[in-house]
Amino acid sequence: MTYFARKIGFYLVALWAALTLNFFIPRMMPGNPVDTLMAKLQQRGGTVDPAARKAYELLLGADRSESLFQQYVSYLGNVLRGDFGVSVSAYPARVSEVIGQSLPWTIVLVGMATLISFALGLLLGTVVGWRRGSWLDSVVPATTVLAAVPYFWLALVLAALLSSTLHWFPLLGGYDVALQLGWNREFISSAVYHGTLPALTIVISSVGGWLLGMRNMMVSTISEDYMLTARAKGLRNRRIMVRYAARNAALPSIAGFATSLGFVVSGSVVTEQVFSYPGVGTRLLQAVQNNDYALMQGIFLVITVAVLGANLLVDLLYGVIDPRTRTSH
Amino acid sequence: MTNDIAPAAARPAAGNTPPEAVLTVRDLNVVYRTDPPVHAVKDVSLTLNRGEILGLAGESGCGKSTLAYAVNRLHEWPAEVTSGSVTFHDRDGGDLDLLALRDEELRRFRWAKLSMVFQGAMSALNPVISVRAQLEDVLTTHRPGMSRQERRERCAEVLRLVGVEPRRMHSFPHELSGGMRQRVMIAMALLLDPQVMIMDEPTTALDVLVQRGILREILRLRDRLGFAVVFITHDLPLLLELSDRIAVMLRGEIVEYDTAETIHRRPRHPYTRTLLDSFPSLTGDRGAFLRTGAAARSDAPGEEDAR
Amino acid sequence: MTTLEVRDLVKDFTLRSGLRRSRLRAVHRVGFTLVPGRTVALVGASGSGKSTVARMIARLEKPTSGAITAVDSAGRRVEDPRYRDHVQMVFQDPFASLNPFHSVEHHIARPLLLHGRSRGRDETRERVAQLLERVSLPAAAVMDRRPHELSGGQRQRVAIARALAPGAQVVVADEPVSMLDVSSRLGVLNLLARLQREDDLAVLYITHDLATARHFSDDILVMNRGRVVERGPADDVILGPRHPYTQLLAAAAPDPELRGRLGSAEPEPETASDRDHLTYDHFAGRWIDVDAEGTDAAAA
Amino acid sequence: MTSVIPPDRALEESPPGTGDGTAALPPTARRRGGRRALLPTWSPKLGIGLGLVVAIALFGLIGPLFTGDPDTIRNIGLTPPSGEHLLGTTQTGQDVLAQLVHATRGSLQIGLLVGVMATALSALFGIIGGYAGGFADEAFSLFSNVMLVIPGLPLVIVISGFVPADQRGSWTIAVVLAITGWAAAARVLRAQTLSLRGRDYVAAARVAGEKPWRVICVEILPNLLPLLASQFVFSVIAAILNEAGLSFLGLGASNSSTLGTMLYFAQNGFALQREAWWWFAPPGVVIAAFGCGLALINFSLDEIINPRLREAGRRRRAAAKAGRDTERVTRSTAA
Repeated sequence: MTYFARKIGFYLVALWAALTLNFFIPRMMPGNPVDTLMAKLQQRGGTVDPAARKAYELLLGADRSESLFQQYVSYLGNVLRGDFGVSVSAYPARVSEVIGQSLPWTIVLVGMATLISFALGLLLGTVVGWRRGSWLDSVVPATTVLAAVPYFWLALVLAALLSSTLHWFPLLGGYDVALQLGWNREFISSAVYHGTLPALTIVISSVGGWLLGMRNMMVSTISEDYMLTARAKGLRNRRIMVRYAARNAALPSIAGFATSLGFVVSGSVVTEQVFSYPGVGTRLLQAVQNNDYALMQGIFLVITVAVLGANLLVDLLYGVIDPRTRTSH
Repeated sequence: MTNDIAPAAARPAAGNTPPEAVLTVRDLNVVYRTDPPVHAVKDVSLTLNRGEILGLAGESGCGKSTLAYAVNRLHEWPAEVTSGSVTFHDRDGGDLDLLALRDEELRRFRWAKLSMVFQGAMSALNPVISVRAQLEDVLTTHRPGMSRQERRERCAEVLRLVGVEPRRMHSFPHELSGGMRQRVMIAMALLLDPQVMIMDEPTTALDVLVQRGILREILRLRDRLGFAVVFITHDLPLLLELSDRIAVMLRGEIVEYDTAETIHRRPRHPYTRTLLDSFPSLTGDRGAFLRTGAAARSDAPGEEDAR
Repeated sequence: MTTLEVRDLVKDFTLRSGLRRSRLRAVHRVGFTLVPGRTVALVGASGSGKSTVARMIARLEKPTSGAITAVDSAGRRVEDPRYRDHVQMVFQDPFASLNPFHSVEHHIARPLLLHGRSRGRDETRERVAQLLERVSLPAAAVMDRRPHELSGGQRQRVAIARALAPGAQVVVADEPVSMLDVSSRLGVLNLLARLQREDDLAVLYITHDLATARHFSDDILVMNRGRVVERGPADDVILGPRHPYTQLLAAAAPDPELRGRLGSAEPEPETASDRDHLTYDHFAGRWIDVDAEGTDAAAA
Repeated sequence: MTSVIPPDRALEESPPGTGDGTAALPPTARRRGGRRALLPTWSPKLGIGLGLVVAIALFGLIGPLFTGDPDTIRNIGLTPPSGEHLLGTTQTGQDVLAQLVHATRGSLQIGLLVGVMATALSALFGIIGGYAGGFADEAFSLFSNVMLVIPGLPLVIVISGFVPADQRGSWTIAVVLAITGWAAAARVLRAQTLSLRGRDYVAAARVAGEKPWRVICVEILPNLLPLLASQFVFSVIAAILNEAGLSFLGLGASNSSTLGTMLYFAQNGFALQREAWWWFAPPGVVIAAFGCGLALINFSLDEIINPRLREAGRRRRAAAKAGRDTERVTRSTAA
């Protein structure tokens, strides 16, 4: 089980690195964010009591009374308690509340879209790779166009086509604002309806990468000796394709999930913005535009933790499906 | 040579009963449709008798593997059988024209009548599914009527036959040693009680001692179960000791085809002699390969092609 | 006269499994000497540690303990910067030991230049051509080719020329013919033997094949699981093996003369033996326990 | 492959250096290798890819010489394409074509800049770590893996958010994009370097007495070239896409105009709602075409790196050729 221990250890290190990065970025940047922040806060009618100022100084590194190390320790303490401070753009809400409201939207949207595109990509890649040398090979270069299209531009085009012109889908938002938030059928179907277009954008843009990777691995796998054994054994084609070729060819795609997930998450941040989707991507942008540094940092951390978590899950899954990871030599 | 353990019928050279063919290859031609085309197998005719071990000797690229794969139609594009016939004579009577079988018939034929053992058992076994799953695969496909319990028992039985503990079936290939993997491969080949087994360099990658153990196993199983073996290797001395008859291949053609005894004592084709001379005898005299004196000048290249 | 002395060579590999570490002893107290004009064969199965010995002598691995001392013709110890002039290696797989990117000339010219054996473009080309002729390759036709354009045997000849380029006195040949086609093996072995005679080289021939070891070397050391289990003149070791492991190896070599023994009641060999840790030394004519006596006792 | 030379000559007496060996040489250039193997084989894919990339590069390079000032404001807002304005005008009457030409140049510049920097970083961490092994490798590898799992664009957004707009220059953006974009390539390069380091020819170079830097530069690096090229192409695509995303969000370099900033203005000028497709469509088409061209080039590079993919391509061409003589019973591929 050392594989699992190693993986968990790695993600702890990565988490620590992200936290540390988050701590040092505002301290290394030019300008005085605290003053900008305070000015913003006063505009919003917030009271600038010394305690609030102190908290921001701690977060952004303008506090000179404490040593860097002391600041670092208190910062870690705050983060571990889930305390990211007060949001300026959504004053007087706390950052954790703001994130709490928008995170589920993103997780469901990006999670579903990624799963769909991953499954679709592997499936299509399996078929295209299995029939290598047929006309399907000419489909492969076409998928690169999809991968090369910027997410947000595809979102714009889809919106122009399917919303503005054809009126199939709503242009903006995550649900019908006339509805009450809640777990009822009406609300959920509205959310699905609103989420289709952003999800479609993510799926279209990312499916090509999965397809191509899977197809190339299928082609490599097909010339392996165990494929010859499988054919000599008189197994049915479908069984050979699934249990022998695809089973092995999918492994690198799963191992490379981390790389691809980063791209998808990056893309979805911008996509959310195009559709004014009520997720963390849109929130992040609002935070940047309003100099809401606390919210910015909070969202960055939450996105990072979510990505790390997803990768950890995938890595653990990989450990289960590839027996070779279980015995280290 | 004499062999008092093998049943007489299984050893054509030993018994009085006329040998009965199990596989006949007639004028087989295989061409690689590359540019320029390569004629990999040229007008090859062979007869494999029931229960015999036929050695196929030759260097890399001589077409011996191509020939073996074409028999079972395992060759893939750009290899193509251009002419000739391969006929399988079933134990229960009835001949099968292997080159004319439709895809589904061919699939049913494979492994049930003719199974194979490949060189790199490391790569010939699927690395991510267990040995048991790979053994049972064969049974679920070819014997759909078998119950789970029966399948499990049959797998354990063949593993015991090749001297592998049945509990090893839960292992994955990378957890087994090279010799063990090759034994598993042979066990797998035995599952459906085939009449012919084609072995493509089954012991080449193994250490001498492990190789010896496996060869002994193959002979023992052949004597007991009576299948015929096509044994492919570049190691002629090994074939001389192991097989009943030997075909020597050079550039796609069979240049000599005779009993092991004759090839050992009276090789006719110069290439056969070259091959024989290439293997110094362990205990015999230093022959053409003397490293001192005049013969040592024989180091000039006059060699083979790149592999 | 000795040209390379190996004493008490030990190599441990550290295996890491998570945070646990374990040691694997690949080579255990191996010692021998190489003499100009003579070939010593190191015979064993894969994993016996024979290749590790070769790689340590070629300084590709650091010994855990023990000493490898090179001595030049005047009897002086060869110190570090010149060690590689003195000791060279031929690798097992000629398809892997030549860089596909570079020409044949590059492979031989580099060691010539590195070891100050030639200067300038023309002289180097001249020397490369000479070396290629020495390994019986047509220099003009081969020089500008790339490795993939040559056959296995030809590639191995280039590799041998490369090993000769620095003017080495000791050549370690690690399974030099096991990856070659059968019919080109003897040619390459005979070439090595001729070069050895001409240059009075000391050769360490690493192989798993008892027959070529017998015919191409003067002395044989048999290794099993990191230990030398038997040593002596080639014919003594092969024709009169004393250690059970050597006996097993000799019995396992295919021999057409013994046709029929395979299927018959040939007994299953037992691999474990109470003499596993002992070395039978044909020079001394007795069993030696290197753990108790050290390798000096064995090096007759 | 069949033998070219009768092997029965192996034992024949033949004095060294006679012309005998010449005949033993197989015909040249039967298989590709050496330097030629580093060049992609010509294929329609490669042709189209190179064509797209060259065309767009020329468009951005010499285009500005033929178009007017992209910032000229006219009182003909949002006119559709016409003879005078080939791609119409923006909300403020600026010529879209002129803007597109300048923006293409900006995007290419930043893509190239980031591509070079990211590839250099990945080579540094991947190749040197992979060759050195031991602690350096462990540390470099851990570092690149951590950089890999931290999502890039959110990090860039946060960094951009902290830098005041007037201090966000092209270089700042390029450096930030390079720092967040090298890790994946480093991982690939490290794996390949590890594999090359274990090759016998590297060991042989060490035995010959080559210095480590020379082993890396002369023995290992040339064999990594196709991979490096492919990683470079990838990072250029990624950089152009990410920069466009950043500019689209209004977080790009303040002093530059790129395809992303064009889209930013189009979005803020409600080009979508006003159905001014000529404004928001062309920048995306240029990005997509350029990325597609680079990806097609990468296909050819992939075939060098992984010869099995090349086989698949050859198989298809050959199959098409063989299809003509159908009277032969093709008994192959039972599968």
